[in-house]
Amino acid sequence: MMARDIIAGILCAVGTFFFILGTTGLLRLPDVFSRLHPSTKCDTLGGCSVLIGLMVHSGFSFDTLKLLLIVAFLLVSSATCGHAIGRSAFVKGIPIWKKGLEREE
Amino acid sequence: MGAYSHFPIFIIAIPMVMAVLMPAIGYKNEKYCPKAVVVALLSSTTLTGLLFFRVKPEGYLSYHMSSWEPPFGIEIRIDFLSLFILATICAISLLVAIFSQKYILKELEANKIPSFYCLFLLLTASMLGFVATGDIFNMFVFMEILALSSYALVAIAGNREAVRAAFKYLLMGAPSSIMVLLAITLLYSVTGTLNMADLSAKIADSGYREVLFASIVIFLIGFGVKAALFPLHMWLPDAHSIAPSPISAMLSGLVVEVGAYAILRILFSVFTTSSPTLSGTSEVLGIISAAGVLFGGILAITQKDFKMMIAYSTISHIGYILLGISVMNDKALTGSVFHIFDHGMAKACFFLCAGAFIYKKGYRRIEDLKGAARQMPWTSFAFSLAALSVIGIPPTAGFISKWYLIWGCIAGGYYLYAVIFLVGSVLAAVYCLRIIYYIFFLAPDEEKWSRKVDEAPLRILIPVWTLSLSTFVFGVISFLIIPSLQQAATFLIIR
Amino acid sequence: MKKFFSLLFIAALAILLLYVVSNMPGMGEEDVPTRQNVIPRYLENAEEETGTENVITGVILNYRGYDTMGEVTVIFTGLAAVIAIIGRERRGKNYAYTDLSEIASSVIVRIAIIFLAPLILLFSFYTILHGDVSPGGGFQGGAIIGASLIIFTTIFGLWESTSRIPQKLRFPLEGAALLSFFSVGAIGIIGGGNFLTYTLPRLTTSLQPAVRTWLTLLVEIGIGVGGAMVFISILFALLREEGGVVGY
Amino acid sequence: MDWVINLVLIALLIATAVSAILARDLLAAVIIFSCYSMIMALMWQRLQAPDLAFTEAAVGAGVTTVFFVITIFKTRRKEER
Repeated sequence: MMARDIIAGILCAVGTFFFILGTTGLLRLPDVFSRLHPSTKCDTLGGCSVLIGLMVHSGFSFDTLKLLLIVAFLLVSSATCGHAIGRSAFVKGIPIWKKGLEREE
Repeated sequence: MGAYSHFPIFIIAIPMVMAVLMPAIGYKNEKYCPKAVVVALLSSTTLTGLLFFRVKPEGYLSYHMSSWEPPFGIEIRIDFLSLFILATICAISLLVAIFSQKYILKELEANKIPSFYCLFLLLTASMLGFVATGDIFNMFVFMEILALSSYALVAIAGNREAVRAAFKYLLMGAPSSIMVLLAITLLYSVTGTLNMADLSAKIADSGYREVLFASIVIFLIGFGVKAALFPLHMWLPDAHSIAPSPISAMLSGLVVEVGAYAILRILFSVFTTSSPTLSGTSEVLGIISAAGVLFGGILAITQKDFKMMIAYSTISHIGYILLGISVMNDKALTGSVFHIFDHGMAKACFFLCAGAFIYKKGYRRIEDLKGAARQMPWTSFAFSLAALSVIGIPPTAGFISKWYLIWGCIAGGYYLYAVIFLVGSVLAAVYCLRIIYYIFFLAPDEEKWSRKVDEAPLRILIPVWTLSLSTFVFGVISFLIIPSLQQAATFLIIR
Repeated sequence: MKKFFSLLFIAALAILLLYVVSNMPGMGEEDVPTRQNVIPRYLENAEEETGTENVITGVILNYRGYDTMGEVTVIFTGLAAVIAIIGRERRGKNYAYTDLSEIASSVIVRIAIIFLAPLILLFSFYTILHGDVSPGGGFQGGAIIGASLIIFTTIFGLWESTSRIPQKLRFPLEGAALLSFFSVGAIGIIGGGNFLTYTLPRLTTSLQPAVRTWLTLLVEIGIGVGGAMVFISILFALLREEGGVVGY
Repeated sequence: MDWVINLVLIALLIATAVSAILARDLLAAVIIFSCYSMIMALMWQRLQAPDLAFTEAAVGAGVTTVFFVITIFKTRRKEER
């Protein structure tokens, strides 16, 4: 019982940590492409960790299956969204940041 | 019994079903649309007329939706006053539908006609549902349909001004809907019920005075916008003058009145007259609507646009109705309800006359109407007959309602209000007689109006004449209606 | 001046509401008025009287079904308003449409949508059909169907969607919600009750629960399909554009 | 603990509402408004109204946002001063 709670807690903490990282990156990085980089990846990873933590916490039940489905959807949709945003930004010709250029606000 | 007991829902459901079917009916040929509308409204009107045999002035007809008894389910509750207004709505919208059959081809493209009639039927059905219902949340739901369809109908021409006017209407109307919802929430939070009859019983012994007070203030603001109560009327002139004429007739003749009717219901059915929360609010309502009478009348005199003038006159007359409600005795209430009826007819007739002029010539400015009577005598005569009712000259219906309103004011001790009614009538006389003077007595411009009679088609003239004649006829036979109305009003007040 | 008055009005309203809130019955307490009148009956008897495990669905569709009919009409009126003002989409060379998807050519997105859209649809059907047992129901499911069709349209373009769901099909389906209410209402009247009665008095007692379930289901499906079609028709009408494509 | 979460949600709700009104870029306002709907859905869930939360998430955050975005595409993005 205790071990399960501890594992779940650790996973959730890891997930939250990645969320914080992703958000910091979103705020601090200079252009669209580099901002996409932390936001999609960290959110996917953080979300998955939190959900897996919850799966561990809930034990083996119907809820676990639902959480598993959410993980699957998160993996697909988050990656696709990142791709779509990046691609459309590229197609639109939004400039890519290089060293020395001002940060766009 | 049998089918008779289901009439209340049929009255509302028939126009609604027809509205849903309207795109399909108009898919092959738009010509079928107006005929279907007329059939639906005719059947609603007939059923409403038949209900007069069932509803006694002191009683009411209750129809339980889904067979649940009232506080748990929704109740349709038709008493004599609401039946009277239901009949007004049915009759006027039927006439407007007949009018628009020919007219609307002039103002709208062919592919918009099915949606026009769909919205028209939804507007009518929602007004019927709004008036008939005995459940306060249900009232809100129907008010939303009413509001949405009237925004769309104002904007339906699709040009810049129309969309602008509709947007103004929307900006005023949406917050007012929210306010009504908020007020309903407040009432629900202190009573735990939504049925009006149940509410009034629960309010009587409720300890939450502050909440009740706030809810009635918010109700008055919310429905005040819908009824174009004086400081909240800003949307009305634009919306009513820019909409297509049949819609102006509906908005000015019915929709605004239905807002006033809602205030009546809130004050008399939900908060009963004996309720201490009401004491201050009705005085404030009286002062505001008295200001509205004068303001609307004065601005109507200064207008250059014909339809704009009629719209301002509506503000003035809404002031009459609400002033009569705020006096809170049976005479004034009878006058108010009868004024809803005769003002609805007269105002619809005004706008339809304006529509007939627009149909024939496209003129909207008052100056352009100089000498119109030479070419369109029938329309002009109909207009002047309705104008007599708006001014309140005996024996028209307008006189009867004003008579009762003034009587009620004097009986209640509000002598100032009686004076304001008289001043309002003088103002009405000024703005109506000005138009009549222009139409009949000024020589026409040769290139604008021919001297030969060239009238609008019969489908336009028949509704116009029916409306203007009935303002006269119902004035003459008012002794048949008024006693029952007064009984119903007394019943509503004493309860 | 105008700004001053509107601020004054809003401030007055805010003060009034704050004053009211301090005097309102407390939230969630035992003896508040909202817990005394209609709510106890709903909570205790809904399952038995309406045949739906989810009390919300019982209240929405059965006790206050007429209100829901009104809500459905509001949605339908919204569609009618949009169609009246901007018109339906039309096919033809002269009609362009606003293309939202410059990324439409991306294979990854297409594959992902092809994978996801059916699952979303499946979920929405589950939501509609399971409304009487679990949270959800016609409105929610309809909104989700609408959302999945919107995703499909943004990726594959307007013509692809309109050829899947042509106008002729949408005409009856847009009104499906209201029509299902009316048909259930008519069945209620024929069955000896009032409008929208689900438990028909004319039937034998043993048949009543089954008929009630089927009628509830009919209304749920009607609301779902009608809502979805209204959303998708509004989307198509919005995307339609006479003349060239206007971007920002 | 409950009241902390409620307080945070209400604060976020007010913050998003105000910033959606103040945003000059209409697209940004729409996105913020969609966030507002999502927070509202969370609040409904906390008030034990899952049906409502469901509707709010699907309609408020999903469908209406798309409609708003299309409308902005077809008109102008910046608010006129």
